Amino acid sequence: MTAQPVLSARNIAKAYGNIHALKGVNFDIHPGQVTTLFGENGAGKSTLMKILSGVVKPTSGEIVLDGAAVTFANSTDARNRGISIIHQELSLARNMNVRDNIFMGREIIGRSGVDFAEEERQTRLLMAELEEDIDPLTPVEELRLGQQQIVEIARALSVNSRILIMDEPTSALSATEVEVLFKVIRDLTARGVSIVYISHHLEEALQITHHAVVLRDGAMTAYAKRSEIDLEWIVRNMVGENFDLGSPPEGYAMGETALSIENLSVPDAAGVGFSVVDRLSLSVKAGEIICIYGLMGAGRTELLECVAGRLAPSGGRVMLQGRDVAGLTIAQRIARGLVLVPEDRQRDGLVQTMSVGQNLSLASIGAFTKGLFTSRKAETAVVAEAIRKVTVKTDASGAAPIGSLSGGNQQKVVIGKMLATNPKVIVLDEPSRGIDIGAKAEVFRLLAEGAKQGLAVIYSTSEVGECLSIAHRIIVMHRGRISAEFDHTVAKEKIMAASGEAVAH
Amino acid sequence: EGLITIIVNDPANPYWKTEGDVAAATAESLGYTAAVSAHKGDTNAESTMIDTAITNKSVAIILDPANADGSIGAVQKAVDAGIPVFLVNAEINKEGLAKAQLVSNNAQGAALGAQQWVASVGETGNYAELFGNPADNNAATRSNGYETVLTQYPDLVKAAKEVADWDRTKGHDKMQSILQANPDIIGVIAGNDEMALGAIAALKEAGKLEGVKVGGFDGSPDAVAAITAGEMQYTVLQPVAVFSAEAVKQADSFIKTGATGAATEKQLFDCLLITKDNVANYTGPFTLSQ
Amino acid sequence: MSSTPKPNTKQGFDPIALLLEGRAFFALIAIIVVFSLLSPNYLSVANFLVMASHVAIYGILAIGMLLVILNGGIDLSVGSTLGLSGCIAGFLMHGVLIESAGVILYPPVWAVVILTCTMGALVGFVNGALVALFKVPAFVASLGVMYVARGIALLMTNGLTFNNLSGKAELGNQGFNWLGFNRLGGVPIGVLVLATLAILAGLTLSRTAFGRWLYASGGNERAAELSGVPVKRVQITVYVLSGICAAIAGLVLSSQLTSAGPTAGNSYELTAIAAVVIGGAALTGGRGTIRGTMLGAFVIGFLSDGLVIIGVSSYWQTVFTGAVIVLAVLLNSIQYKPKANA
Amino acid sequence: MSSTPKPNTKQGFDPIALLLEGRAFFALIAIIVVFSLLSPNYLSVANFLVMASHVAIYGILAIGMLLVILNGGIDLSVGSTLGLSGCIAGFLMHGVLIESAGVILYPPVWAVVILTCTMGALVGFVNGALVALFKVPAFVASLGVMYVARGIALLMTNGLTFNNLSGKAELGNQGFNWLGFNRLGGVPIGVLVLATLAILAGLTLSRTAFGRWLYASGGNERAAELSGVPVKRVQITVYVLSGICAAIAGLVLSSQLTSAGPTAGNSYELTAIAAVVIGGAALTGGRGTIRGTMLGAFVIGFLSDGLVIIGVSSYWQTVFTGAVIVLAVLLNSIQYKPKANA
Ligand SMILES: Nc1ncnc2c1ncn2[C@@H]1O[C@H](COP(=O)(O)OP(=O)(O)OP(=O)(O)O)[C@@H](O)[C@H]1O
Ligand SMILES: Nc1ncnc2c1ncn2[C@@H]1O[C@H](COP(=O)(O)OP(=O)(O)OP(=O)(O)O)[C@@H](O)[C@H]1O
Ligand SMILES: O[C@@H]1[C@H](O)[C@H](O)CO[C@H]1O
Ligand SMILES: [Mg+2]
Ligand SMILES: [Mg+2]
Repeated sequence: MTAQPVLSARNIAKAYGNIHALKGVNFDIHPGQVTTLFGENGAGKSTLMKILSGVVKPTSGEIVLDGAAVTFANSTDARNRGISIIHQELSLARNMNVRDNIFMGREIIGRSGVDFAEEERQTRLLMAELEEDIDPLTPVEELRLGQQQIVEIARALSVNSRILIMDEPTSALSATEVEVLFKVIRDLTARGVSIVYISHHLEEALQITHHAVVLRDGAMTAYAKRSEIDLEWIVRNMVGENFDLGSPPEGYAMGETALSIENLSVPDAAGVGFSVVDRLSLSVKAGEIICIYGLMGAGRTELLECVAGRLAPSGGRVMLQGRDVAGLTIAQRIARGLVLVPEDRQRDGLVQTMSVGQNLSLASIGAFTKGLFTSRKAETAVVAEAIRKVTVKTDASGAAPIGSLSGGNQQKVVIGKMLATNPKVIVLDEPSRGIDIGAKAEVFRLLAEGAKQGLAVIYSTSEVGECLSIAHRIIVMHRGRISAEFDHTVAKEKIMAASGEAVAH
Repeated sequence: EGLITIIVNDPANPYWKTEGDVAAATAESLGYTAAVSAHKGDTNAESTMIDTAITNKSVAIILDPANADGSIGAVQKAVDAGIPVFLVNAEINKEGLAKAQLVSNNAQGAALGAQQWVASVGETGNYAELFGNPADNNAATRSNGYETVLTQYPDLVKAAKEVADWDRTKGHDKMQSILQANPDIIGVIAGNDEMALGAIAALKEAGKLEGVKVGGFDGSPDAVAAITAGEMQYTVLQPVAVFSAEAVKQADSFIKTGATGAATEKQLFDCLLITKDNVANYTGPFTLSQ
Repeated sequence: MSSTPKPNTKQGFDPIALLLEGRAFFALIAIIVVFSLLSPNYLSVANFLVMASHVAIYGILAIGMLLVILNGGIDLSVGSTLGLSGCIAGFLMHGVLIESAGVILYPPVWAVVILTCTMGALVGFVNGALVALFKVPAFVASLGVMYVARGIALLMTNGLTFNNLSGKAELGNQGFNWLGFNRLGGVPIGVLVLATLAILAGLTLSRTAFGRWLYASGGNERAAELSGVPVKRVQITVYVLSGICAAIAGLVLSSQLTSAGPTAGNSYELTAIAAVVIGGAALTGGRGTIRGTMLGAFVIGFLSDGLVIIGVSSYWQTVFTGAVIVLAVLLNSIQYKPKANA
Repeated sequence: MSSTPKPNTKQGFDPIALLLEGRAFFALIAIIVVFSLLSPNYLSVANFLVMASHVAIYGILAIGMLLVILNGGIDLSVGSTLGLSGCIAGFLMHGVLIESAGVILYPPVWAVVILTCTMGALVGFVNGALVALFKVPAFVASLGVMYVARGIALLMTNGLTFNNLSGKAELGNQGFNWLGFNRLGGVPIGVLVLATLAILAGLTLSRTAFGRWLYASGGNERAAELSGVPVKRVQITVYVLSGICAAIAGLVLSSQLTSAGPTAGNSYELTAIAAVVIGGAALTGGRGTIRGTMLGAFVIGFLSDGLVIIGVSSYWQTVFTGAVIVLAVLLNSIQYKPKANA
């Protein structure tokens, strides 16, 4: 137990421009054991792991391997020294097959070029070890998300490293798949491999880990051995004891039903055959705030995108103020007061080539178009109003490039853009993703204010702490269905239990 | 004395290259400055170059028109600007605009060539024709000239006629396809030397040059070399060096006296035949001393 | 804590950024100065107007191309469409034989213009439909259309050129040459057409909802769609507009030349793309202005005319064009580097 | 539970997928059948060999182009590089004057070939460096290089054509014509060169680590980089290889013609791209095979030669080429649609 750490971070700091992702972190990887890193989105977990695996260079600080300071030229360098990583975002070439992805960049060279037979044999062994029935020659694009994650894991295992970093390896895995992975992890540690594990599935992580480290806002806030801690300890250290994300707004009467979802089903995009959203029903009143909690893969994104008109349902209907919205385009739904703030703001929320102001006004151009032309004056007013309302930290003209804003402020721009259309129902997919705790509180304050004005709000989240903030009702989604419904007085543990694989049927 | 602007088609063909070189040399020997540019068959580029000539206050323009119809507007523009235009090598389909149109006597040359062709090839069998760029009147004139002579021999059958745009690569590729469709041809008559040389390359490659005789048109140095080597039967020399020089001289005369000194606008310059027998008289590019 | 306002200096005016922004402008000034020194005939209003009328053709194509490129696409078919539209105009000016009635119809010039533009729009629509509805990559779709349009022009004219587009008073179809030949207040009509289109396009881009949609869907199609932008409609429209621009360029060119040939405009798409790129637009979409594109077109036009005027061989022109393109985008990539990382 | 094996039929053979995969093949068969019916001269070994020797030029360019396209790039400069390399070869064959020594050096043919290919590699390197190191979009970088290379070819030849590339026994530089003229076992050397390059490229793509890297970095550059693939080196290499292919095509073409002109290869880049695209490669990178590209090249070549043989006008050839490109990619987009949504 007191053995020297195999790999340590010493005072590691990392800044991306103005964003300080890591602020002087010390972190040890214990030989032959599992060290789990806990922390909210944006806490800096992935950044730290990328530094330890040579993908990213730290702004300052030192990496110590086997007691000696090292610098990694790149990820291959780190890999050659026995460190490999499973990245949080899938990094597979979809155009290639499983075998080629596993051996990408370190092909086995035989007498006549790449030794495909050997690669295939090893791939089969890996798949057998992971108890997954995937043919090595299947193109990755034909695999579902969970299987793709298995391929990532297999790739990391195939390196036979001494140190294996797993950044959210189970986010799309089923319970059985997670079980198998844990068995593999135990085998590895028995063989002396050191593991770093990151997961938002806290209880699950507690099953496997020997050490717990909590990161918050780029700094290490707590460390303990498994035997000394419990779930509550983690949550407390992750979220902070007394940070208030608000409470459900009250003191006003809720209105009519603004949006009702009736028996809605959404097919799986890959066409694998199941419904990602499965005959789900839900309704929200004007002035009401609903939180949808669920783990990754629960189908929240599909549900919300279907409501907004991006995905077509395979059954059921969506009623906006009593009228079926079937067949309406996204634009028409926006015009009728139904708007979506998407999950991935870089990919779906912002136009990076435009200014803050142009992004804010994009969805409400009609409001400042007089006749054929837009009115500069009217637009400036719309933009200034939006900047004020969502308190974006930028100058009032909105002329700054959107990329110059911090993540939280960018998120506020996306929300402000949709609020500027004067919606009746706003649907937000993980609005707190990747923004810091202060910005989170502001986003929730905004939503609460909107509700007081009669706005119906639905937001999804993967963090329990955020359920118990402004939401009047908490819906837990699991496998495309509602697995539980609570009011805002429920305990965190109950929400988590309802979302987990263990109670699902 | 002033600037004479010379606009040729595309100096990548030695024929046009000589045209520009001779005109420029003549202009300079008469005391003018000369600027040569190339429109490469694009009437818009040609029009741009006419505008530039006007901007440069040229005293005369020597032009090888890009297109019998399409170049009329450009010539008109120069004329409107008060600059006399002298056309060389190709005609435009309008008279009274240019001060002179000096071209080879394509009909005479074609007849000359076709007669020599029959003499080389014989009077019986299938043959193929390579046709120049259809936008150039010379292409049709030569083709008609060939036709007039060759139809007098009822046993000569034109098995194929392909457009190869005066171009060697196209001549080569088209010839190869023609050979496939008509393996039995005994001769090729081409609208110019470049196409003929392309055809010869194709025939050589197919090992058929022995049995298939090729005739060209222009009298380019490459063709003359091919005649010397026994690969080409003959070529019809266009007196491009002569009429290019003559065009500049007429321009000079017009600038100084107000008259070109020639009786008519259209002036035809007779072509000469080059065969193995007189190839020694070929003393310079497109020049046959007699 | 991380919400502390950061010292954001990016708002201030950075002289280097300004220099890069204006590089097409400086290039143009440099070109004008150099050629004025080299030739006494370069620096004159008359020559500038003539050069501008040459720029008009590329410039009109470049306006349409800019719209397409802003949308993240590319339109290789504009040169062919230019040629085809000239031929259509020529065909119509020469009278349409109505078999059944046994009469030849001579549409008036305004009808010829409208029909030709409609044809241009149609070609553009084919591009747009292939790209937006059938998800064919823009490069390939417009490459195919480029060949087809050129082939049709050749087939309908049999390779020959339509001449005499001036029409006849007794047929009521005069006035075609006016476009290319006449001047208003001393300015060639072609230049006026270019200016009008540039102003219209500039207004559309900066002052209309459509313009905003165009920038948005070029910058991030998914985000634009979720913000209610009709991205498919915008995409089809830009190709239609590009086709119309090509048709207008074809009309101006054939009236400048008073003839229309099927091979006109060959490879002009490359010049148009070069103008757009030199003007600072990004081929990835979302970035670019009409002002920049016009500067780019003038840089190319004034450079190549200047080279002809001072008597530089056409070969050097080719080298210079390439060098200018590479240089411009090199500066471009320097310019966008910090933003891309941000 | 979700690990229950899904009824995944994709592994099994789907006739429609097969049809689409093989569409270039079926197009080729259709072309051969149609023309054989229309002309008695089409279907013969001799004709196939001649057509194949025409295909060789485009095909060699297309091999290089495929590598670039697999990497997600594009190389517009190959046509110019072809022209330039012909001129370099012609220049070398005619002897290099060594001023200081006062002698004319006649490099032997193998040296000419190597020097020409080196020049092609150099042009490719410029493209690759602009794209990989300076982040210039491939379209623009290679567009600029296309002009510059063409201009250089024109300048070095002064527009003229090098003739008589056969060399002389007494100068020790014979054999150049062999490339284009001779046959081995009845097969034109050009075709053998094509076949050799195709096999080499095919083996490289399918059997070497470099091939894997190329597909990987074309499919997901970030993932490839994270996996230790030297993505920049791969990117530069593909452009260098494309330049070498263009140089080889230039050598074959000029020895077929026994002459080398500076305007050779004009717009061949488009034909090469068309071949690659018809062969099923995606312009977005990562997808495509040598087999497909070769089929694409043969489709284009056999179609256009067939049209010549049955005597159809060259104008129809233009239309058909365009139509085939559009049709092929339409089928392509049908093929990839379900996957793109996944
Ligand atoms: N390439 C980058 N450029 C700029 N900022 C970055 C970059 N990568 C990460 N960040 C920022 O650094 C901070 C830490 O991010 P990181 O991905 O390490 O968080 P995390 O703890 O892994 O979160 P999650 O649980 O969501 O994966 C965030 O504010 C993020 O926005
Ligand atoms: N029942 C299921 N069986 C197998 N895979 C499933 C199932 N349900 C969901 N998935 C996988 O999860 C994906 C759905 O994830 P999605 O992103 O929609 O969920 P989410 O709740 O929005 O999660 P997050 O937003 O946190 O990623 C599907 O594409 C599929 O691959
Ligand atoms: O008369 C000339 C020559 O024949 C030349 O070879 C091609 O163009 C024609 O106009
Ligand atoms: Mg992370
Ligand atoms: Mg989601």
